[in-house]
Amino acid sequence: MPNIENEEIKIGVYTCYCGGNINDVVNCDLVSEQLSKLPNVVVSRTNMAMCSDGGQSLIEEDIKENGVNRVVIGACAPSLHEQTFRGTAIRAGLNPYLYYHVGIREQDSWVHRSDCEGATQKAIRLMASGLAKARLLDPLEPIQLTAEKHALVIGGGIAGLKSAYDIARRGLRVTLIEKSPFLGGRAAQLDTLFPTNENAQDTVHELINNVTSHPNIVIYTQAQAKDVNGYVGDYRVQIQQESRGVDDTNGDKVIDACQKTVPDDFNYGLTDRKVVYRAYPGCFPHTPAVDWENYDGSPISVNGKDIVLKNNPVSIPLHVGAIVVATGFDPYQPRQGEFGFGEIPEVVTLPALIRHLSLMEDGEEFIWNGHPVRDIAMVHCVGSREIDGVHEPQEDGNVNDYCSRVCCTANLHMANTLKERFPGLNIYDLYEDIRTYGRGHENYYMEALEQMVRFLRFHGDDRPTVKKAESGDTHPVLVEIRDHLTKGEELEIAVDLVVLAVGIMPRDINDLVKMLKISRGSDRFLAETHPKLQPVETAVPGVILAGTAQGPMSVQESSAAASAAAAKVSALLSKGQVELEPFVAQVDLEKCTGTGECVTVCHYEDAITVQDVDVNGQTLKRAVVIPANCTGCGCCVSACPNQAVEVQGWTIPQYDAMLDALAMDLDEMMEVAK
Amino acid sequence: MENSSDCNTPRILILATTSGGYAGADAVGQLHTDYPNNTYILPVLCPSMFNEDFYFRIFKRGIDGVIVMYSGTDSPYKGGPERAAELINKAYPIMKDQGIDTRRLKLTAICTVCTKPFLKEVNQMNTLLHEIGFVKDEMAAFSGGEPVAA
Amino acid sequence: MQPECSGIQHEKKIEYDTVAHKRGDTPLRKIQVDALVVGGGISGMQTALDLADQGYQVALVEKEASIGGKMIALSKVFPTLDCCSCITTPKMSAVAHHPNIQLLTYHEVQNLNKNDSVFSAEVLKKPRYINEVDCTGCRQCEYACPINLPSAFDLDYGAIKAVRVPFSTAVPQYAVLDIENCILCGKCQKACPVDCIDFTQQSEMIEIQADAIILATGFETTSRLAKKEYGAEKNHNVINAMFMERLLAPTGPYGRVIRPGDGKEPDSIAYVQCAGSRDATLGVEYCSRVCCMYAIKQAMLLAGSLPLADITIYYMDIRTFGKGYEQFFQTAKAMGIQFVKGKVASIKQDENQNPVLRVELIDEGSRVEEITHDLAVLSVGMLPYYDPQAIFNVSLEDDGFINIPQINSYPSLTDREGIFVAGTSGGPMDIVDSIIMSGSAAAEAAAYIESHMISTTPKKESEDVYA
Amino acid sequence: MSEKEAGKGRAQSLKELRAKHQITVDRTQALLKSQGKIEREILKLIKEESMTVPTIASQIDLPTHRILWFLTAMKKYDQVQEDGMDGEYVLYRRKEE
Repeated sequence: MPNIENEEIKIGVYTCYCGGNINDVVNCDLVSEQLSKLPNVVVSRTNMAMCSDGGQSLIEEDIKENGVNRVVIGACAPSLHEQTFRGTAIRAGLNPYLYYHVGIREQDSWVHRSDCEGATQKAIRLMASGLAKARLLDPLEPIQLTAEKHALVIGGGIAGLKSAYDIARRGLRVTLIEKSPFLGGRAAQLDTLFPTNENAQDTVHELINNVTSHPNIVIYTQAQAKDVNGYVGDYRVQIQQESRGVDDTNGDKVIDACQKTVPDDFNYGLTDRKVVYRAYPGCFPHTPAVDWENYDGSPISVNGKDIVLKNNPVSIPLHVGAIVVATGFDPYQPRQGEFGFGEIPEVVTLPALIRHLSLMEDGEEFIWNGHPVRDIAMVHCVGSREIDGVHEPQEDGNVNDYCSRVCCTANLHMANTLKERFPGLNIYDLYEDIRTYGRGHENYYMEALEQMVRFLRFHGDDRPTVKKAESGDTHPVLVEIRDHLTKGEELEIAVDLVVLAVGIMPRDINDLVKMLKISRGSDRFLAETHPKLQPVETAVPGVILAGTAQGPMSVQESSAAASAAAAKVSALLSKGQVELEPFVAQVDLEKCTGTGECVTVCHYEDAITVQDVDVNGQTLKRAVVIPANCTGCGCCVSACPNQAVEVQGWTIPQYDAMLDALAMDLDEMMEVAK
Repeated sequence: MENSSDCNTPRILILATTSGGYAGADAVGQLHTDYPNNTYILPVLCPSMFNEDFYFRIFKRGIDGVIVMYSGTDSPYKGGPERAAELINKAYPIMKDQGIDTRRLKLTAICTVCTKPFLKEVNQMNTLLHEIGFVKDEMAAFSGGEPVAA
Repeated sequence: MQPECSGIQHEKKIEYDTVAHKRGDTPLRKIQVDALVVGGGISGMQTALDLADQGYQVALVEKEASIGGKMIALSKVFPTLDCCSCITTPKMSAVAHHPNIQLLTYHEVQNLNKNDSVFSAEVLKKPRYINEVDCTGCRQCEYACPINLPSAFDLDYGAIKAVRVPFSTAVPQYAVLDIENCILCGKCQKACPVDCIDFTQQSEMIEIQADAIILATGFETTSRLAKKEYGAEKNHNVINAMFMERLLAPTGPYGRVIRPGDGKEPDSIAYVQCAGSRDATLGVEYCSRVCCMYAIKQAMLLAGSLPLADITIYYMDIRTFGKGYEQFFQTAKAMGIQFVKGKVASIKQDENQNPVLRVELIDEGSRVEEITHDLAVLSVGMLPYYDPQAIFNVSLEDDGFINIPQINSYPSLTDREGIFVAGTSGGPMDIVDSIIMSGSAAAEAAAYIESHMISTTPKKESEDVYA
Repeated sequence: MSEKEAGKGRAQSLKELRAKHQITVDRTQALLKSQGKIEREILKLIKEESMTVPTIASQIDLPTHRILWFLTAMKKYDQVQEDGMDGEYVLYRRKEE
């Protein structure tokens, strides 16, 4: 690039005929002639099509041979050809930001066809204002940031595993951290997956095998992020990892010897497990772990020797370019008494029933709370599609007003499984709308209809109620529903078991949300920037979402979202460099007095801060822009009392110069030119 | 270049966001719909960079009407639209102090295909300006009548 | 699509003369890329961008003259109600300008070979009869052309010329000439300021070599004529929801919402849900996923443009399952849009061309009633569009969409190695899901391409993994 | 080559092309002819007076949806403009040249 400091400003002005599109209305030759009289203009030309190869060559030649160092083009909309002409400038050795484009087709000749003279005058004025800006243009360079080719994935469920695998396969390094001692997440607790009916644990284990055997991936279980600093391409993360407590040589012995048990959360409390444990047979890692939260520090006697297990958490520093948040979901936990939950033993959630059936032997009779199960009621939309003001809010005052997406199909999948496994079973399905939307999902609904599952429809503001039957009744539970498939008839169904198809809840990850400075939507799931433009990106560059942390999803949808997240991470990091448009705020240290007004109005974390800066040998408080975090909105520009901040390429002096040109009378303008 | 229309027609400046109003104006062009040619559109990233004084300076130059076509809720900038609105609200009392009709400054959300709203805004402003005349006359009359505030 | 407004023939599948190339007179133009994306709708564009942004070389082949697919024809999009053009056009422009993407519009893949794990596609470049290097997209030819043809972009209810820029936001902005419906009068040639119209242009064959192929060939909607009981053949006031999109779009054929049968502004509009989905009589048993949401969205937009109109949605189940969708549905209910659980058995018409719906009102004990509206909108479903079996040798599922054998763990893999699927060619889905699936396809394809390259992966760190 | 010669050459090549594409050209020409007739009829009707689709249909033997189609086409290409509403129907008028 030629050094243009102190160089005389030589502007080349080009007015495009665009076939006749501009020239039929605007007198382009007159425009060109008038502009040639203005200061700094060394050439002013017209062409049938500036964007054509011939037109572009004219500009190139003028730059190379006539010393043109600023270019103003009047042509079609900048959105069409700005990139084209930036390319022209680069080819000719001129900084592309020293060219300015004026739209005189869409905004002039095409909208003032009835007044050629007026349109011509307007073109002159618009071009003159472009010229005024061009005089004040500075060469700019895209912002280049070095990117660490290494990503951190938070969460070891389907979404975390899948995105880690895909990022690694792309050739980048991955560190995956999982809060619990075992990988697999919620999917490992499922039995078979719709729509393929494949075994869930097989699918999870295949993915775990892929991840653990991939050379680019490092995994830390029992690990959490404790501190995050930096920005896209350059994040510094502190990981804290708890001790496993036991190892492969003594693990099984310690489990055998351990006496203390707690409700097993893997089985939703249906069974107990020891505080030194494996989540389930075949879990990964195979090494048992200590549940530090519930282990009270008392000695465990192994082979006559008392062992006290010790947790010595270690801190691991990481340097990564991007962070994938795949922290997953929790199933909705019904309130005490909601549909009888917690009060009537014959009320169970769908995820718990899935575990219960997994623990049963094949051919075993279906017994619940001591009674054989003959009649079941399954209730949809528990903890989903709640209406503010109708349904009782949760402790934090919220209702789940969203649809949880997976429960309809999961519930019907369960109904069909039950019918197949226990043929005499009678099932009532209580629903508001059946949402078997996905590929193959409708088949579960049709199968349930064929299997004679009995459907009853309630209205969202009038949900069924569940109560304990009188002792001595045929069934332990009664469900009351106003069924709108039979003219709103009030029905009372006597059943042995009530299954609640509970929804998907956002996890309590407040610390992480704060640490990463990301935000939640009104549904309390993590918020993407835009569902179509940036569907897995957060407002924080380099922090990407994967899976159900973002909202309800099926296994299939979590996998897809995780891969999409991997594609974004790869796009950010694979070049080892992040390139951004140079239109960001810039501080004039001479003018800045460190008031901090700019910081107050800025909505972006760490885009502009007040720091100690060396100015002419003195250490002073001055505003400092971190270009990586700045979007160039200019809020800080208007806030600065000293006019010390400008957005590069869009400065207030440039606007003032353009406005001066627009405001001038044309003959006055020509007078000035003389 | 002497032309009656040049000095006898009020001038409208349109500050239009590249992600909204500027593209909307291009869409009007695509439809070949005529509108008054006393309109000058300048692209902006986000009008949150213009403080209240900037608007006052525009009127002082003799530009008679300003339409700020921002992206509203479609804006890619967090907090930008809100701040732009806030600053324009601050400009109104200054305009009043100087005897400038506040209807000369208007903030409106225009998206990339808002062709009808674009035309409506331009035509409304144009009608208004023809009704209330030039800003220079307004300011002159005001400072002639009463002392000008500092 | 059937012509509905005139006896005009749509561009048929033309057998282009490719013999010259087969004889080897001219060497084939060859393009070598990492990935070939087939289809330039939202999924194809997103996949191409997601691959190109990762640094891969991509060729995107689109059979139409512009990219943008079905999405660019829509009005606003749920659940954000963003104007659709504002979301689509920047992506179209990004595809056209991306240094790693070669955009080939008006091209079609005709044959595919695989040698040493590299695909080689024979791609037909159809003649636009326009010299693309010179065309500035000024549309002077279009204004000069004397003939009005039904515009497929407006589902035949709008008009277009035999030579035209496909639509206002088309990318690339080149004119294209429909020689099948041209009288060769030469008026366009005279009008063209850059003399770029060339009636003698021939088709060409090119070869694209790629490691991976992504099929993003999209869907089509159920024909409004599919269900005879709805009487759409005789009644133009029974429309397809896709046409309602055009009525609501600022670029639509009428520039306002009037019914196409006679131009009346409708006071009472009915939506018939599942018109083409969950209907065994049409052989479509699946749910099309998008119809509930688009009907609700259109109802909300209609409430804005026709504030006095009554809008009723007849449905079986409301399936607003996506992020923010249920809340969107509740907002619509609060706005006064009527939701009636009912099956529409048939539609007749009265003497004023008004559709008369025969509805089984399920919430009222399945009472049957005849209800008259001004306009009936069929919430038509998504059907498989392109059959890739012959050329790409991937199999289809029973539903006619591309088979994805490991849908839970590899949701973008077809049953042929190296060929991936994005968007609605792999089953009905909305734009949000299509964009996610495109990212997924790009990630899978990237992993596959990498496995073909010499490994440059870093060594595993010597840290203790399960310390 | 002079402009006249170029024009001649172009006319000649068009003639040859028309012969080559005779079937489609003939079909399209017939269509253009019938289209032109309808368009002229509609334009004549709405030259002096703005009319709605049903009003035009009462004077031209063509279904209402076809009339709307022609109006839509002519509106798009600047021959017809809207001229307010008559009740629930849009009024159309021929655009001044």
